[in-house]
Amino acid sequence: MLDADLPLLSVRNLQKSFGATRVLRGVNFTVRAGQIHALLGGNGAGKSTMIRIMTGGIRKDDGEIMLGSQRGAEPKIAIVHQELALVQDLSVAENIAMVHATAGLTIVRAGQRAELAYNALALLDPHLARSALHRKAADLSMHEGQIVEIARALSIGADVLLLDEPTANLTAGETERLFAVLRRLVRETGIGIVFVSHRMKEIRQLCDVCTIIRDGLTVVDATPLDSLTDNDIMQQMGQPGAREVAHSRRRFDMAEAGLVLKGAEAVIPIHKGQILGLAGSPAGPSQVIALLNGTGRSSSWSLDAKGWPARPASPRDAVALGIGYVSGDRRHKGVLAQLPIVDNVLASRRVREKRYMVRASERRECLDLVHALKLKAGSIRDLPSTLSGGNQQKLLIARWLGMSLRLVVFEEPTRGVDIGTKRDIYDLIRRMAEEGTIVVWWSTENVELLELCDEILAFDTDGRVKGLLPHDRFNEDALADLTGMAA
Amino acid sequence: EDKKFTVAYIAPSLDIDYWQWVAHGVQQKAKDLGMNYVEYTSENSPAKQMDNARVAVTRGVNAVVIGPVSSTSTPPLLAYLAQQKVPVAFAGIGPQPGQTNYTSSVTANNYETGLAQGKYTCELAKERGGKEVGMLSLPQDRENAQKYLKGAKEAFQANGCELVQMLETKGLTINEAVTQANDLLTAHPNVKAIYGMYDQAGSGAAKALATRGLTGKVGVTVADGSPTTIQLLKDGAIQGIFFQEAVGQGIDATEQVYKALKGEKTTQNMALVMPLVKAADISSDAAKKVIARVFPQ
Amino acid sequence: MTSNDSLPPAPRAPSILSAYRSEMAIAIACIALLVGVGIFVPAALSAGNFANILQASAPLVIMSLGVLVVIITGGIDLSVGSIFSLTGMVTALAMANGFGDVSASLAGLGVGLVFGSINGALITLVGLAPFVVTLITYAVAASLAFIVTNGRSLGVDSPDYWLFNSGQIIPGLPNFVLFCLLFTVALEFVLRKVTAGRWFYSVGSSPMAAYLLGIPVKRTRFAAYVISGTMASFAGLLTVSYILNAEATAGASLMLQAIAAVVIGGASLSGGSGSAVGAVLGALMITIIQNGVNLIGINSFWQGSVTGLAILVAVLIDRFSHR
Amino acid sequence: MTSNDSLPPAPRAPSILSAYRSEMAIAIACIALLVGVGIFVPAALSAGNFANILQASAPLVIMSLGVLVVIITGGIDLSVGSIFSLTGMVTALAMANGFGDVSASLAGLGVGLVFGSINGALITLVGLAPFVVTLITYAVAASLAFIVTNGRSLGVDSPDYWLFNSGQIIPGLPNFVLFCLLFTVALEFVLRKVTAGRWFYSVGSSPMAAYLLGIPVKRTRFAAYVISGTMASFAGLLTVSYILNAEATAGASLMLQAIAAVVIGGASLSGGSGSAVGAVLGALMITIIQNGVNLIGINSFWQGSVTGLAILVAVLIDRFSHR
Ligand SMILES: Nc1ncnc2c1ncn2[C@@H]1O[C@H](COP(=O)(O)OP(=O)(O)OP(=O)(O)O)[C@@H](O)[C@H]1O
Ligand SMILES: Nc1ncnc2c1ncn2[C@@H]1O[C@H](COP(=O)(O)OP(=O)(O)OP(=O)(O)O)[C@@H](O)[C@H]1O
Ligand SMILES: [Mg+2]
Ligand SMILES: [Mg+2]
Repeated sequence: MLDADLPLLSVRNLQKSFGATRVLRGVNFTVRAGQIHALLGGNGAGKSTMIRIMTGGIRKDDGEIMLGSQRGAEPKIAIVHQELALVQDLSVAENIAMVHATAGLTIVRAGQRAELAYNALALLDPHLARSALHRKAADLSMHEGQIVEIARALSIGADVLLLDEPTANLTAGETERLFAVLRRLVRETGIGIVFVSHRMKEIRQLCDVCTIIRDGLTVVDATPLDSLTDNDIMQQMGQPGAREVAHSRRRFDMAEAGLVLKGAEAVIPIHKGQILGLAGSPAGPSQVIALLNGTGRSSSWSLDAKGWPARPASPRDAVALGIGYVSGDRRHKGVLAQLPIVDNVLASRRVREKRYMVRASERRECLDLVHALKLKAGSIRDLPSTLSGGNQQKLLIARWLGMSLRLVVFEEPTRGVDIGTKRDIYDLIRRMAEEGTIVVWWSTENVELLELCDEILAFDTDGRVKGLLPHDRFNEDALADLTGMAA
Repeated sequence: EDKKFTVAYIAPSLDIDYWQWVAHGVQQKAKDLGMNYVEYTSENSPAKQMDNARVAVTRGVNAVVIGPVSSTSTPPLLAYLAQQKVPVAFAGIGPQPGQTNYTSSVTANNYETGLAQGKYTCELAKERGGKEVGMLSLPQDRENAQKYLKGAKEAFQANGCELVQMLETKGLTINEAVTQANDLLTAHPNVKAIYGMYDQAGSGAAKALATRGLTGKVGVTVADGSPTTIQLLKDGAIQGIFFQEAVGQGIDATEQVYKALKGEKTTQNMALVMPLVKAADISSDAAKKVIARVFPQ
Repeated sequence: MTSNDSLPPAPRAPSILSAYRSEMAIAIACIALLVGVGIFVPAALSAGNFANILQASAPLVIMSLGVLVVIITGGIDLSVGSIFSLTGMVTALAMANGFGDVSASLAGLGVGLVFGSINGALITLVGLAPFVVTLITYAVAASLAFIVTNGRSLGVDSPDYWLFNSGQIIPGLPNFVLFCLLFTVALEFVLRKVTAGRWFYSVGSSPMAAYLLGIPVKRTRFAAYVISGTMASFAGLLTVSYILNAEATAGASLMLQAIAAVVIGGASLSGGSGSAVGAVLGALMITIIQNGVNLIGINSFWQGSVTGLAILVAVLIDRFSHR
Repeated sequence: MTSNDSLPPAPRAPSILSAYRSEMAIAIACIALLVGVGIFVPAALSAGNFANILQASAPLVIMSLGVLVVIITGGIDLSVGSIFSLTGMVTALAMANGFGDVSASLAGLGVGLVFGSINGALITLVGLAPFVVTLITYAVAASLAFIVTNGRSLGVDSPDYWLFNSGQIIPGLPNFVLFCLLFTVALEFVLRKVTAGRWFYSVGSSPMAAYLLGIPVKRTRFAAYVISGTMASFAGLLTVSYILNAEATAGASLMLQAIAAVVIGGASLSGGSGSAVGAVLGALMITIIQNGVNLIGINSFWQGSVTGLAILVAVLIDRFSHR
């Protein structure tokens, strides 16, 4: 079948700088046939940069890239980029078929194209394959887009699959399905897969070996995962190890008046300082989030709280009421891409606190926040595009820290965030709650919800409410059952 | 003379050949008189025109020949040039009525030409058995266009013709004039003569008539004159050209400012008549003399 | 995971009719306009007037098709009007210097090719903004149109050159109509059915994604400007062949009209959308409005307002029919 | 392990000088141009010529500042040239009909306010594309400029009206310079130091993110067009007061110049960047180029080419100094 040890793609002493920032200082990395290889490192370690150098997306400064293949010729490489690479104005079918037609002067056959796309999608999500082929990519939700993108990469028939955080936008069920497909691919065709993720559980579930890069160097090179403990891995990544003492459960004040979420199927009281988790695929939670952040003028949910309208009329209204919002879709709903960090961080404060002028003190304020979050940046005048994904995410959270908020909505705030940072973010969320802010938090990572929330509202894949789990009934299997994401 | 004089020509725009021909006249005459020559363009903007005058003065020119953007745009310009003691002569378009602080104004007599051209256009229509006439006009924001129109309208009325449609151009291109002539003939099939107020209008009308097989069946008169329209006149596609002496205006205006610099006597108002030349006379010596003062040969 | 044998077949693509919905709306608006003018001036609906409209629109149609390609890629081309003018001057000048019809025309087309390539190179290789680059070439080409003949307009003496525009390769169908049809059909085909055509949309819609997908983004954008320049040149040739005369300012008013045509035709200036049929209908609508204004004899001062308001109505209808 | 030794270095607070680096480059280019011309024509460096340049640039400077705001929001305003012209006509017409200097000027400013509001409303409330909307108002305002006086240009008879442009509220400093300084400083201050000023950038950079942050996206964009229109009107007034004459075509060439000035000044047409100081320097550079071309006595036909190439050099320098 295959020569399991054949190196398909390797880099030696790879170096890359952006301006004065030395990102890669001599990385070594080898992908072998028949292997699922975890590529690990904290946010900004240079994983995406390395992957993009390997596929020719950006130029290396120095080092070697070596290609080999079990078929003799150059290996075919397929890549799933960290940021979605879908052509917004084209249909799903076309987006998938696009990578198959490399010569410009070929004629497009619609039937062939649809078939190709259908087959590719059906492998991962038959339902999506039936419903979405002719939808524009712009109309897809983020996780639908992610599935399309993975399907596209799989459909190429590549020798090497580079998956840069493919699961960041997927629900647990979807991730399960993806893993099954990947394992089968490796087993049956002997390709090599590189998998980047910040979720330890997934890594252990899927991967055989791991490489860790840190400070621009390879610190662990293709070592079997079985031989490393979680703590070893985190230490090598330069992340604080898992905390021995779990945070003691803080009690929120049941007497303190909060607000009531009213939906067609449920009425949910929330108390001051409570963390309410939303679990399940996006259909359901997105309705609640839209209500709270002021974009859901026709949401089926409404609010009942003293002094509040049934629905914030706009995001501005929501901010004025004291509702903060952090999205994991940082590119579209988060960063102000061409504004420096300082404006990004302070934009919400200026609106919320009706600051008419940009104050000189804001620089200090921003520096403090950036520092408190250990945000990795050169200067507060830098543009967000020069930050790694995780650091961009911190930027969005920094916006709402230390403000008097009544409620914060988190929409997958740890999407693409490394383990250390994730812990920081959990701490930040806890602290916000402790200060009396209500936290509503949607995550597709059930483990995360179970660790942090006081109550979890579960939705099924069609967006219906399946029940409210109180803290004393927290249990991974129960939640998986409720959300219809049982493995 | 130890020092050579410099004359500046300030054109209103480069849209039409006409101003380039005036420029040619100024340049020619300047050379004959031993003067240096520079030119500026105002792009139809009075502010740019003023800036040009100031730059000219900065550069040390001794005299200005100008085709102003409009007559009304001239008072501050004249005040400035008078203050700088720079003699100024107008060519093509004159100063605002009431102004006196300029050396000379050499223009065509547009109103008289309008009268004459209207009369001749009407004659052409009647010869062809009708009384409806159409007009392809310069933009009516121009003084000269308004005067042409006034004269033409009076002539039409006096001679029993009816102006059924007037279309103004924006681009002053033949292509645009062809389209307009086509539209005019479609809307008013009984039009028997077309009054073209600028050179391209005549060419455009002739072209539209040719494609409809109406050459000669609908009369065309045109003001200005150019090699193109002269050829059309010879071919019988146009029946008469009212020549505007672009080169001549440049020559005369330059001569006037030169005289002013020399302290000689000048003529303040020179309104040149626009002579009509018909197909039969185009090769005559008289016509050749006229044409020599119209465009550079 | 088991095999997918039991799954129903892939759904069918949307029908052609629904794909051309917004083009149909423009076509209907054009007809409504014509009929509206016809109420005042019956001659508007005569065969002769249709011929007028087609002849008047031909250069704009062809120029708009080129501009469309650029706009689909998310760019803009302000230089087309100047290229149009310069092409005419160069062609007429070449003829005046003894070149034959064909070689002079090729020289003229060269103008579009060269300026299109300059635009493309500055935009893709140097990375300057399309608006800036084509603003510069607009100024340079316009100025060259004066320089080449020292500002003089030139007649074309070649007796057969009119055949290029008005001759009939296919009997009964004047060439200018044939060219418009050919270009429209060819471009529509390329844009819909050829991979490279889809690249124009990809690049305009999501340049970063297109790049990551391995689409030759630079080459695609470069090609768009070359196409646009060359089409503008072709439009210039067509006009010279019609008028048998070249003027330095001939194309000055065409640039904004071409962009307006493309936009009326449903393309978005942010790129990624638009169709050849739409752009052609947009060009026709602009011509029909001008024709109507002339026929009714509306004072030309009002033309800008009327054209502007008609465009407004067109885009408003488009806007609300899409809601 | 302690987490503190892995703390990243604290980000630096930037210096003002580095914030104005690209503006400095343009300023140096302007000086280089002036000196270059001065080598051929020493008078270029005379006080009189500096006065010429300032006077010639004043309307463009003010118009560019308005256009800058729109461009920062990611929009475009093609109507400013027409608004400039129409303002002049309305003001002169009002004076001719017995209005006083002040009330006539206010009527003129009203043009910009009204057209700016129309632009803003169609763009934000109806959701049409800025290019299309302002193309329409460009056409309509240009046409109205002819209509209001039936195409006639109008002189201003009021003997004191020149004071508005050339009088000296501050002795020794002509008003037009004062206005330019005031507007520049005020806008730079608003854009950098006022929250609403930062909103222009936010909206231009990422409209969706700005919306979700509670920034009043529509109001901000609306305001940008009103500012742009009103500044264009103010520029028109300044010119009328200078020339004491109003012309329907007065502003025709200004629109592209203003956009070019903003772009030379470092703003990106995709929004989110640009500074008032940059735009002003861009406007000055364009004026200096034109002034130099005239002083050296370059043939008018060549002016477009020279200006175009000078802009090209400016943007190329900017491009490569940023690499
Ligand atoms: N275009 C760029 N300009 C400047 N710096 C950049 C650029 N792209 C990446 N960087 C920097 O390079 C470093 C590595 O980024 P990269 O995206 O490769 O990290 P990563 O390991 O993929 O992180 P994450 O887990 O957050 O995705 C980061 O510090 C980032 O700020
Ligand atoms: N539900 C929504 N989801 C995403 N984007 C939206 C939504 N509603 C509006 N927008 C976008 O955000 C922009 C701003 O909308 P909004 O109505 O809040 O403006 P505003 O500035 O608050 O208006 P005003 O100042 O008049 O209150 C709109 O132009 C639209 O593009
Ligand atoms: Mg990454
Ligand atoms: Mg609102």
